[in-house]
Amino acid sequence: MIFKVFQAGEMETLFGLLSVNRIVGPVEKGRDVDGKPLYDFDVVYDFKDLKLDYGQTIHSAKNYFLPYRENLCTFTFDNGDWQKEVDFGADRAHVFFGLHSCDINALNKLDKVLMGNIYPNPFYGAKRSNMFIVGYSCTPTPSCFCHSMGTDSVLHGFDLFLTRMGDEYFAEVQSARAYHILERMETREPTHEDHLHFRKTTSKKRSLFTCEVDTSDLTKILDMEFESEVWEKWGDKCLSCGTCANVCPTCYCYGVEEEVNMDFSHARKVKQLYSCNLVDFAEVAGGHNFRPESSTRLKYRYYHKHRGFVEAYEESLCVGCGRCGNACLADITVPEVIASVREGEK
Amino acid sequence: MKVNCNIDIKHLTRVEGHGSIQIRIEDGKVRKANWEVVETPRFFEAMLVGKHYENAPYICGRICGICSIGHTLASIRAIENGFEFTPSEQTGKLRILLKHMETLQSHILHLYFLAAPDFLGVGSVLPLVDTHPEVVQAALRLKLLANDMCDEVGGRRLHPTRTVVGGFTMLPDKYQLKNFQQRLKDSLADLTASADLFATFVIPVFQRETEFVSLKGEGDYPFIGGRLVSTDGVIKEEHEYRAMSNEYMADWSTSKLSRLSRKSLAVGALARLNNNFNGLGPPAREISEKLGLTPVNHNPFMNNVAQLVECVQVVMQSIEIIDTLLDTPWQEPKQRLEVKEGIGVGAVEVPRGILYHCLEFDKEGRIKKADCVIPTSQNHANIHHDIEDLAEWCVEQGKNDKEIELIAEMLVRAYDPCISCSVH
Amino acid sequence: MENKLQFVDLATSHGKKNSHPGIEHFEYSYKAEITNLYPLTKTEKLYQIQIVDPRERKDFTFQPGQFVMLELPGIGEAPFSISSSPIRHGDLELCIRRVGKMTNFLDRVKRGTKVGISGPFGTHFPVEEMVDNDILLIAGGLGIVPLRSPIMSVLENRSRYGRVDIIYGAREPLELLFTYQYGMWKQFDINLDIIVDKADDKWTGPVGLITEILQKRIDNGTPNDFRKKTNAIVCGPPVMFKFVCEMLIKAGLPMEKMFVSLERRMHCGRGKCCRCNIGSTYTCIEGPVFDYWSVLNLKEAI
Amino acid sequence: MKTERTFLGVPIVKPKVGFFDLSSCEGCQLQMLNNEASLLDFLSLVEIVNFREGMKEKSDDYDIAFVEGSVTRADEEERLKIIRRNAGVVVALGSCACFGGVNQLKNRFNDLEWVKRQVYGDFPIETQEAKPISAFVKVDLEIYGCPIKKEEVEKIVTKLVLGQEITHPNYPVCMECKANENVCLFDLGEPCLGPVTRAGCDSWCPSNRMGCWGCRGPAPAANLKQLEKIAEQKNISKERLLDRLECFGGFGEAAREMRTKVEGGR
Ligand SMILES: Cc1cc2nc3c(=O)[nH]c(=O)nc-3n(C[C@H](O)[C@H](O)[C@H](O)COP(=O)(O)OP(=O)(O)OC[C@H]3O[C@@H](n4cnc5c(N)ncnc54)[C@H](O)[C@@H]3O)c2cc1C
Ligand code: SF4
Ligand code: SF4
Ligand code: SF4
Repeated sequence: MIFKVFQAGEMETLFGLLSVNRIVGPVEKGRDVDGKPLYDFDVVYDFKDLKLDYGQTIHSAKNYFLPYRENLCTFTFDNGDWQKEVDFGADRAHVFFGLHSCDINALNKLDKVLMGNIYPNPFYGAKRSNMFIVGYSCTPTPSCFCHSMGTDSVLHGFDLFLTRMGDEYFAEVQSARAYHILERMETREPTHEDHLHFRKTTSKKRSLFTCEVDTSDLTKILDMEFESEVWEKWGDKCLSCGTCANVCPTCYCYGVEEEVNMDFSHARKVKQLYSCNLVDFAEVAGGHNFRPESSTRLKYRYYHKHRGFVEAYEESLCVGCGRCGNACLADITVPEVIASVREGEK
Repeated sequence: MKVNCNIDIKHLTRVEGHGSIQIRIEDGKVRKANWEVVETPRFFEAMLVGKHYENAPYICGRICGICSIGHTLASIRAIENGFEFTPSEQTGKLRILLKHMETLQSHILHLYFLAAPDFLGVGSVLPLVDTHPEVVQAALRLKLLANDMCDEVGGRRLHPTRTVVGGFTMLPDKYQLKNFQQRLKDSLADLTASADLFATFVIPVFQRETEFVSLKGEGDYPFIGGRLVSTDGVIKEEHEYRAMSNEYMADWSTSKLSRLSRKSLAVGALARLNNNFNGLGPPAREISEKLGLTPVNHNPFMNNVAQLVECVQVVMQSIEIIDTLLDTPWQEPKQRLEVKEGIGVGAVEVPRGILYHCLEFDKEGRIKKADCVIPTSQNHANIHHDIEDLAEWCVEQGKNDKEIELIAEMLVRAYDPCISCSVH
Repeated sequence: MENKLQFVDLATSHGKKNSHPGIEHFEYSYKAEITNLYPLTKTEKLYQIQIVDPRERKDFTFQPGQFVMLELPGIGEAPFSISSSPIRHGDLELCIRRVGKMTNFLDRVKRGTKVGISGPFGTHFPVEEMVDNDILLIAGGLGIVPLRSPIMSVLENRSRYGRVDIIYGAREPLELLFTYQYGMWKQFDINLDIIVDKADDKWTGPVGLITEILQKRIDNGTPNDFRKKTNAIVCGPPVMFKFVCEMLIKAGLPMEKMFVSLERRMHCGRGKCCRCNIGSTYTCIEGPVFDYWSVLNLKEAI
Repeated sequence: MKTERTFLGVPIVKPKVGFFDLSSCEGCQLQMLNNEASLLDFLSLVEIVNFREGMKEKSDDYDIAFVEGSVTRADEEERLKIIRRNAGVVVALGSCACFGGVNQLKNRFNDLEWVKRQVYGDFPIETQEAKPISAFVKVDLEIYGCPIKKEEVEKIVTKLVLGQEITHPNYPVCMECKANENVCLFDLGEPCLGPVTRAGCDSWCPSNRMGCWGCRGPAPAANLKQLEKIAEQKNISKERLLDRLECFGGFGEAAREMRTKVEGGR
């Protein structure tokens, strides 16, 4: 990998260079009751609006590559016959400015399912192939546990990754596109001191985590505790609202619905991201529901993320961003659920 | 030939709510001429008792599906007055803008969908879709613009979601406002065409001396808050609304009724215009004069024309308001306010006339007593007496029963009554 | 503008290096025509569906047990097992029960209607690997539908298989599917046993549970043959699975020789929507046909 | 009924529809006229034969009756029964018709005489407890919302005309709210019924930063117990939660239970 260093002040230049494209980045969406800022990803027009030192956004950036709602196809009817038209829903490239390593890792995980060998999904692919990603190093928030999930650093899947070191940025350059853009800015080659500084910075970051998840033997423990009563405890709290899946950067499951225009000339097939916590997620013909209780649905969410995905890809489908726990009104958080399952009901 | 007729219209169509007309004329003698309000009461004033004040705008908006914005704003104003809170200038502007758009959408709905079919000799707007497509399209365009703007400013065209005590939950998008301003400017062409269309309508030359009650504006037209005036010279402050509305009951109506200096009074677009003609901007004034409407006009059918004039007025004013909003940076959408024990009145000119909400609170801000005086209820007595006179007038004119039926219906529709609202 | 990122159009990049082969086919459906349809019972109809384009029709191949997604444009899309012989390629038969949004509308369409077909998806019954062996096909209710394809396949290659048994149970005689084919099956030296829960006036066959017939079959066979030579294919409602499979295990049938077809909700058939997951296994990709060992390892499978 | 068109070869009849109003603000009917952009398409889908608020002609020959409002007087009960007799399909339009809507707020006093006196003094006036139309006649389909959402109605009516089964979302408003990437009202210190209210409105209120008032009634798996706990934890009084739960009548028994609790605690 190629490394560069540039002055903090050059950041705006970088933004300027990229701003001929549409830039998506963290912005402030409001303040909570205690006056703390609330962040989310949105289109950024002005460098001043870009809040690079955001702790965590409420939602992930997935709406830009895995929209909550998406047209899968359009039918045009004519004389008893019909034509089907498919549009992958991408018409331009986006710059993602300021993604943390957890979110880039989330993309890498999604790539495995959605761009893997079996039926790669072009709707995702079309957007994914048009992302220019400027990663940005973070400071852990109290609910981050990415280090437990092995996603606190990211090795690929971005164009440029920036780490703040004092008055300067340490840049990991991973694509030719990024390299060419950096060429138009004032940068310098990193020195040995810079390398040491970089390592010190990252190890300091590691020491700041306050939240932990023990993942050792988790797949087996989940199997052993399948009948555990702790699930019911969490199930009692769960609102079956799907919030956790919606804010999650890796939840991708969906439902499909078709609708006909009022004049019967067209119809659409619409995909909507769904959540395994919703009551009818596993209902089948005849009304049989494979997971009628909220506890079984919640359990399934953990199963999918921390067992099934691990089995298939040797990594978990959770990047430890902490969003689902933050957003869950019932305060159901991954670290607490997993800890309680590990301990068993006492 | 002597006029004879027996008209019994149960649940008059193309008006909001349920009312009936009965006219019996025997040998040229009017035996009976009635306006009857049969709407079921819903008891909003009782519902509110014991509720926290933040419920009032939300619940009261549900009094009426057409002027829900007006009701919401009246409740908010009553609460803010009760707590002695003055909203920010920005909030004031946005509220007027929102109310203007409600006025526009409501007037257009009335003029085109409810009133125009009579003048064009059809039963509803539906046949006009084929015979007068351009008229229908213009009406839909204007209504859509007004409704879209209500969505942008108030969150929802019907039962608004952003309007709360203290201000707004959210501000409109400036970029959108700019677009809307352009659409407003473009809409003037449709309004001019509407004026030309209405100029071709034959408006009955019926008159009856009436006392017209409205707010008196000091700048904006029509308005939120201010002094209450009548064409008979009565002037009152907002909190003295009871002295202006004097509600009473009669056995022919489930709605309360009003009177002031005479046996009945009228509110609405015509009343506003009669009291505030000088407040009209030049384009609105011009159209008003062109259509033969100058104060004080006592022909209730002219209320249709007054509504059209107001459409022009609110569009012009909205364009101006947007200019000032675009020129100033956004302030906080909402201010905090102190809950106080007390009583507050909010008077707002809504499409059908002046609307009063009065709320009394305990020290926790729970509602102890509520009173809402609706424009249509203030008009009912006047409609009733108009029908009486109209029957006589029809006898004089030698109209046949078909004609009498139509003209009586048209008269009631001219008031654009909101009956379910009046029997809230 | 040199900083402008170049747009990569996936829809046209097909065939180029790095692009996934057939990625644009994700939403592709073959246009197919309902060439014929007729009711089998009050709630089920057989649909004969032919892919319109002759080339596509010829290229469409499937294995018994696989399913297709059938799309009624604007109405819905749902998975259905292919119920016809694999040698017929894109000339399919689907037997469909009227249960909901899409199937109710499908019930109203006429011959000649154009529908969309995608697939085939999923795993299949390994009939090839069962050559020289006995086959025991056990179906309950609608479960006969996915079994019809392996049955056809076996019929067409009758000499390559040993003893073939079909045990089929339904709630009542009127619900029996494919009645017109029983004679033919028998002619092909297949032992067909049918049992109903509740008889009507005309019914002369046995009444009771499928397991009773199965028990007889097990008792009549030589235990050794049963353990070594028999393959079982089971399909039916979840409760049936449990009883039947447990009985087969008791009789000594190895789990990896028992195959079941599971049903789950599906919205894509392509391992993307997650709706069909059992535990965390995709029924659409790793199933719907599983051997019983896998089923035991799936939490909440039956 | 004449056959006018087909869909996928299936003949589709243009149904005759009527709109009827009982005690209500008539806003839901107006929402139909508020469909400016798609009104003409809507008219091509159905034939409106009875719509008092919009047209003079009326006919009792209709296939689908959309009934707005709740029943609060004996004559409405009668009208409703006649409508039921005439119509093949009766649709409850809006929260008043589905649950009693805001009208049922007067029921909570359990004292109609007091209610009457409060508004009309001693003047005699007729009224009864506000009830949803399903309390009197069989209802084939409910369209929730105060007001109804036109996009949803259009979708539902299209399905109705096509003869398709109609299902409502089984998840709560939160699902849509998160998909709209809103800031959660609880984070802003406001109460919201989104976690327990049936979705379908596309989180209309929360998207405008107004907490949900539950106008669409409970979602099938509504976890009210947990909602109470959440409110408590966020310092939102039971009264405020109750104000919302009982506003539209959808939460019925649960709201009544909570009122007993709240009043007991006072
Ligand atoms: C691999 C597989 C093979 C199948 N083969 C057949 C077959 O050969 N013949 C047959 O009649 N049926 C078959 N089914 C079931 C069939 O897919 C459902 O009956 C159909 O999806 C119902 O669609 P609908 O729109 O009419 O029902 P809906 O109105 O959508 O729903 C009715 C009920 O079906 C459930 N449901 C909805 N979508 C699905 C779905 N995709 N899968 C399962 N349940 C669903 C709903 O939860 C509801 O309870 C098969 C299912 C699977 C998974
Ligand atoms: S875990 Fe929390 S966020 Fe997820 S569905 Fe349950 S209550 Fe909603
Ligand atoms: S955890 Fe649930 S919502 Fe998320 S991807 Fe898996 S199945 Fe879907
Ligand atoms: S958010 Fe709640 S109150 Fe608002 S429209 Fe939706 S369901 Fe009704």
